[in-house]
Amino acid sequence: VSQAGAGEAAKVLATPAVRKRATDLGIDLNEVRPSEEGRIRHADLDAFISYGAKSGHAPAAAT
Amino acid sequence: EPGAQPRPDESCEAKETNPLATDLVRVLGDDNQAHGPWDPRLGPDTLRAMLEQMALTRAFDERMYRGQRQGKTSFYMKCTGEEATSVAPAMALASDDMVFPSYRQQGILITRGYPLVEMINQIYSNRGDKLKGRQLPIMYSSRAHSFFTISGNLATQTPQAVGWAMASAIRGDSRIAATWLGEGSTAEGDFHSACIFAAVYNAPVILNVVNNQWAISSFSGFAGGERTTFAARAVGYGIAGLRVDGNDPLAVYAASQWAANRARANGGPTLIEHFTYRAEGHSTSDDPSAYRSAQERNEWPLGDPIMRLKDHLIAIGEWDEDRQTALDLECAEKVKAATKEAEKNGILGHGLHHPFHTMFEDVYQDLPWHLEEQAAQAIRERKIKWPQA
Amino acid sequence: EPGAQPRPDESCEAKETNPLATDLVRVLGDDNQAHGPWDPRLGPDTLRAMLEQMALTRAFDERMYRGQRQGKTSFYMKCTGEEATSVAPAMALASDDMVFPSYRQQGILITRGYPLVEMINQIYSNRGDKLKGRQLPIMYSSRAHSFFTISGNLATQTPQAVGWAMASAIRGDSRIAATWLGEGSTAEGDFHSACIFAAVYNAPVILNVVNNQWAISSFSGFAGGERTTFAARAVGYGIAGLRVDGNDPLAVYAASQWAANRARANGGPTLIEHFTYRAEGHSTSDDPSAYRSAQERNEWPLGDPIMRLKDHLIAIGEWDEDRQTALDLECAEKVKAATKEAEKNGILGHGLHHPFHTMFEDVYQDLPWHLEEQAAQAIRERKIKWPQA
Amino acid sequence: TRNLNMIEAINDALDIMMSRDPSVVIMGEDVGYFGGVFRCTAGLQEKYGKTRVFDTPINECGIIGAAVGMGAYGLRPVPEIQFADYIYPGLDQLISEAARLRYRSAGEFIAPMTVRSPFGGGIFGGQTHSQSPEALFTHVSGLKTVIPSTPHDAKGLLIAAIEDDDPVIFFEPKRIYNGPFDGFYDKPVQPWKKFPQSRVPEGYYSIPLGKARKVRDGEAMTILAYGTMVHVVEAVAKEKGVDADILDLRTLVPLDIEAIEESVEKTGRCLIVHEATRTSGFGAELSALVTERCFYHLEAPVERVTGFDTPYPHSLEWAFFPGPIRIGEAMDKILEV
Amino acid sequence: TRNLNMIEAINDALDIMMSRDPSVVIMGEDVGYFGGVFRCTAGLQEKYGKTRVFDTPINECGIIGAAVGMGAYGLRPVPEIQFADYIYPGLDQLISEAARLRYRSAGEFIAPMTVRSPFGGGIFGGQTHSQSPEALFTHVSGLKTVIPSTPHDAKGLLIAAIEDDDPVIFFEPKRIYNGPFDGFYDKPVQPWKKFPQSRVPEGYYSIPLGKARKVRDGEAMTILAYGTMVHVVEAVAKEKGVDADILDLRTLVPLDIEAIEESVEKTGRCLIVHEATRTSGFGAELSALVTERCFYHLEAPVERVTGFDTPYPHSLEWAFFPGPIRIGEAMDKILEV
Ligand SMILES: Cc1ncc(C[n+]2csc(CCOP(=O)(O)OP(=O)(O)O)c2C)c(N)n1
Ligand SMILES: Cc1ncc(C[n+]2csc(CCOP(=O)(O)OP(=O)(O)O)c2C)c(N)n1
Ligand SMILES: [Mg+2]
Ligand SMILES: [Mg+2]
Ligand SMILES: [Mg+2]
Repeated sequence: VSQAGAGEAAKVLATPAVRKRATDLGIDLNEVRPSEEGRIRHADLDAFISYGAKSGHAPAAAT
Repeated sequence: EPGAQPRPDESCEAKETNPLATDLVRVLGDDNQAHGPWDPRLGPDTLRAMLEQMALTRAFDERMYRGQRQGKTSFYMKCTGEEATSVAPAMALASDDMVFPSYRQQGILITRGYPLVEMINQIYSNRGDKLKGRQLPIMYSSRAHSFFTISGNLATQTPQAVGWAMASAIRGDSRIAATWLGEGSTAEGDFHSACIFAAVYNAPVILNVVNNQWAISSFSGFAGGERTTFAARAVGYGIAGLRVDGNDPLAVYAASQWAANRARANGGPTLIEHFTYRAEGHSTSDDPSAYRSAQERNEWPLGDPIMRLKDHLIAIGEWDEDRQTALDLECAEKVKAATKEAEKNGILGHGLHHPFHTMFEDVYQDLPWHLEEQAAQAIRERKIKWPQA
Repeated sequence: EPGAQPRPDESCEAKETNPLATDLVRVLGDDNQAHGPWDPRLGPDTLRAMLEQMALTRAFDERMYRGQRQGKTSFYMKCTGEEATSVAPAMALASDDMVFPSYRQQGILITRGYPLVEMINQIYSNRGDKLKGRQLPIMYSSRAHSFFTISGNLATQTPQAVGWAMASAIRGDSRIAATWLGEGSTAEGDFHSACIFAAVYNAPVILNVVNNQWAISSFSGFAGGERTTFAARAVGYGIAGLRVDGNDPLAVYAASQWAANRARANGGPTLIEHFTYRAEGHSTSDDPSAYRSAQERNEWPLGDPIMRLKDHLIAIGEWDEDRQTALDLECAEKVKAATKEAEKNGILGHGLHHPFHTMFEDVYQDLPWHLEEQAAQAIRERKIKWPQA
Repeated sequence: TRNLNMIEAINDALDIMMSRDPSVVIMGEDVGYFGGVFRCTAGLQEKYGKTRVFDTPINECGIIGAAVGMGAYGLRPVPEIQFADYIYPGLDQLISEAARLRYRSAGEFIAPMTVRSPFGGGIFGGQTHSQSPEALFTHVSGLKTVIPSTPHDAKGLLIAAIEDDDPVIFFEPKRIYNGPFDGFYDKPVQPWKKFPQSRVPEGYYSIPLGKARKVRDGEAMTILAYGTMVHVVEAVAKEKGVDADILDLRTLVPLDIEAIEESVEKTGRCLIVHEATRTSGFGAELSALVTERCFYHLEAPVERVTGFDTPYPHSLEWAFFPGPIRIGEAMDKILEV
Repeated sequence: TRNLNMIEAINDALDIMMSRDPSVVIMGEDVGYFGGVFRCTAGLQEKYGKTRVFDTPINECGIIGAAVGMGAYGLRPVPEIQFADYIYPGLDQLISEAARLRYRSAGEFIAPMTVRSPFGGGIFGGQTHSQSPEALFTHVSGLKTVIPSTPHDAKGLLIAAIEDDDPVIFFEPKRIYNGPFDGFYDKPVQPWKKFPQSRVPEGYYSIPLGKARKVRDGEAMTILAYGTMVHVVEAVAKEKGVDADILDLRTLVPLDIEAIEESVEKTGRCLIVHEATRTSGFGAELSALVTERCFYHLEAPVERVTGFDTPYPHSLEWAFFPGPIRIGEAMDKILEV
């Protein structure tokens, strides 16, 4: 079971493909900062991989 | 032999009618006079009214057929030669008796005084169309005229008519129901359902089989017509059955009146076979020359019902050729005027005559969320496609 | 009046049979002798064989009914009192004429020599069940015995029988088809379809209406039986119709033979109404005391068909009470032995009699991917639930 | 309130509507004198007479067709189809007529009928007394499809269905007529009166069509079910200790999409369970809707647990039935992610 | 090869099968002397005689029912239902009989029939000459459902359907009988002979049931369609410059799941398009399957573009039809993610 229940307001939104990639990379999506609309995209994951969660770096623009 | 058929009492046992189910009730003779016990003894005003409605029906058909050919609508169906089978029963019934027609009974609506303009609005699916452009042309509906919504599915109206009649009886109402279907359609299971239910519950209903001898390209033999009559079906169910010359307006009137009186007096259902002939193609989509000879029409077995009534009126001194010419002209004018009027509401377009939200109404009494969402989609599409519409 | 009904030539016009559709063809009189033109003049061996099959059918019903009550299966339906309506036609038909029965014609299978053990295997849905436990008990199928797979849906077999007969005619085959349905089921549209198709194509088919006067709790009036006979339906379609005393095995045989000869000689379809009585409940799920008096059975209108045939054989000096007692015992023993044999294959369980893959076979000729996946699921579930099974 | 089983609750609803509204009539095979093969109409003919509760010929086309005509007259017919498996001969009258009447007449004629029919398996009824054809009806616009899972709901929903002016198909899960069913068929049936959902208020009440019932509040996954399967999923979740959010849909069309969205957005996981065959079953529509509308919330694939794509086989019915093992495996799969 | 329109291709397939196999018979309303209201059986009665090509009573129950009996005899009937809208009276014979025959007789009796029927709208046919009821059939195990989109496929698939020993429903998209349709209804119909898919090999060939056709190879999204809609989605993708991977399903049951999975796993996006009403349409099943089987590949919600959940309204038919705007919006939505 994943860590989905990390607080009601803070539900992580993402496509299944993003979730899968995060799981494969061992990334907890709760740590990733979404760039817009609260939904995590591949670009957000890319940014997370490059700069880490706390960096506050704005991810590259979504395609 | 016109006039030779006995007329049993309206309250007789069903089986007393058995001989009539394989005979042919006729009133008008070659001498253009009315004969025998089935003569309904109508006054000249009534006869002239009947002639008028039949002539108007034919004029209407002619013009609408042309309208379709001119691209004003997608589809039309004529009843040429069969006018008596709807006009005469409509006159014999009470105006609030409920009728469940097939697609070839425009004569009923016309006889009941439904405005021609409304009929044309429906045919054109235009702004004025009371059915909001949803139905195929000629699939009228008018509750106010006790005219049930026409279905594209053959024979489905017949058990519905029986159900309506059962309801009327349950409620102690004096209104009866009548339904029409083609001889080809009697092959459908729904017609059997109608007969069984009518028989079991002794429903106050008239089952009119319009045997015009053709079902699109199929001769009536494909509905069983080579083995026995369609009226004989009544014998199998133990209900009253009459076979009548459908091109003899007086005979049709008399048979309808007999059946209506019987039903209203709780005598139960009657199946009437109207033996007639489809003089034209099945519809505007059909070319009958592919399956029957052009000559067949000329050998029109029973004569034109309008001509026969006209000749009768002339024979009894209540009509003449000049008045007929005037009537025909008047009918054509009426139809023309109505057409013009209807055209103000537009002809068949691509649906822009109606706001797109109407498309989602009446699916249910209220719009559930999914239809509201779909309506929003449709309306958005319309705005994109026709920004000014 | 037994013996009083005329027997028209098998090649007569359909309408010559009309009077017989509302009469009742009878052969056996109160004097236990055969009378009149419908006497099939069967030899004593044939008569005894008929008696045997009827007695065996009844013994089978008794035992299977008890088996259901003992929990050996879920469901059973008896044909008590109606044995003649299946045994006699089965003897009158050729053994490869195709029959399309309803659920109350076990007498046909028994007469055609289908092994009792196979019947019981099916009823028990056990390992030996040729239908692999898929069908409700008594819904037999045997292509080898020209016995069509029984459907739970009433009357559907009737247009199928007509289609089979049409196919046989198309191929110039001499085999004919016969179908059975209850009087209640004649109300279904499918029966109308059968009659229309049979009439239009002059199909070599026999339509047997078993009027046992009840359809579960509904008296035959709810199928139209109060207005006329069920055989009269034939009149409406212009096909031959006979109404026969269904508890008079000789009359049933004679009528079946007449219709079979007619069909085989290209004379077309015959509708036969077998007037009989459902002496027991509709099925093991039914308690008839809720809707009809116990007394009704004692007033069994036409007498027990087995007793009548027995009495006839005795009257002509070809049978006696001792032989009857011996026959009854023999039948009971046969059924008992078959039951024992069948029980070796198990009684109704929870489906473990069959590998779960069989559940997915025969949906299509081959298993598509989705059924293979589902079969794998089912098999896995079985392993989890019954690791040793 | 009284404790009623589902048959009694349905009978009660019919009785109440017959007495409140003289336009309600009941018709069907064996429903009159006998009171129905499942006894749902018992006593009603005696009480209301043969013109309002009557047996019909065995002709489902005629039953629905006559009901259409009666509806057009102004009655409110409640036809019974003896088994859902036998509704097909009446389908044309339902699909082409009852469902289309209001539309094609632009509201002039309506078909305010409620077609009652027992459906579903688990009673050794074989291929023709076990089917769950509800999905077919949900594809027909103009029809509403209602399926109760308790005596309480059966009464309230049936009253709402009868009062509704649109044609309603009311499928009664016959496996739970007498008591709920947890999917463990080898255990004896527990009668309804042992369960709180059999507590049925006296007299008139109605439950609005289109509103789901929250059976159980939970966080781990959403379970969408209806009819018999509501009880089965509830039992399996309990047995496995899964903190499921269970919705009893009650009405398939119109569907309570809000309740579904709210739940799936909360749990991020969704299991759909029905007894009907799988392909193009109503579970497909539910799955598609969840994917379309809650996509970014989904943490695991939306799973369907259903009957197999075969006829309902007599002696193998428990192999066909989507029981505890099949449901449990799907739960594991959903939670494994 | 010859250039044939779809009617001619169907006629050719029938002709070839009639001549190859004496057990093939054709039956239906107006199919005999007249050759069918759409002329698909033109000339066949003259060539093969009235015992092999014949008109029937107007009774769809009898048409299918008789075909079941003929199949049991050993014939291979090809009944025509004049419009798919009129198949409902024959549904019980299809669902309860044809589809179940092999199963309930454990293979002793089969129903090797192919029911041909024109379906779909866009010809101003109104509510009862426009329906697309294919989803109903896909819910019935035992039936196969086939829908061609080109003359070439129509011939090959019809031959395969006739040869198939299971009952096949063969729906012919009547809007494209004479020419393909790109969804822009105001443009004149282009006859088939202008298009390569009208090049039909002479003589016998068959296209296996259950295999989809790759219409176009692309990377941006998978589009699943069948019948008329194949042409429409192709045109819209082209117009919008969307690099779509388009599959023409050809057979709905059994479905070519491999082709679907392969494509969606490649593109990560999926658009499903059909003309039938939305709720419980076949798109629901496709969407459910894609979600179940390709879940982790999904980069965007699986979208359905369909007809609306209303009857097919006569004069508003182009408002109902899932045309270029609706499809284009869905493409945008899928790509926007
Ligand atoms: C259930 C159904 N099947 C087939 C059709 C197609 N169809 C429309 S009219 C027609 C012929 C009807 O012939 P008939 O009943 O004799 O009426 P007529 O046209 O002669 O007035 C057919 C086959 C249909 N509308 N409905
Ligand atoms: C289409 C259909 N409707 C309803 C039923 C339920 N049913 C099973 S048997 C039966 C009564 C049939 O009576 P009848 O035809 O007289 O045959 P009998 O049982 O008397 O032999 C009914 C209504 C069914 N099996 N199929
Ligand atoms: Mg006609
Ligand atoms: Mg009976
Ligand atoms: Mg085939």
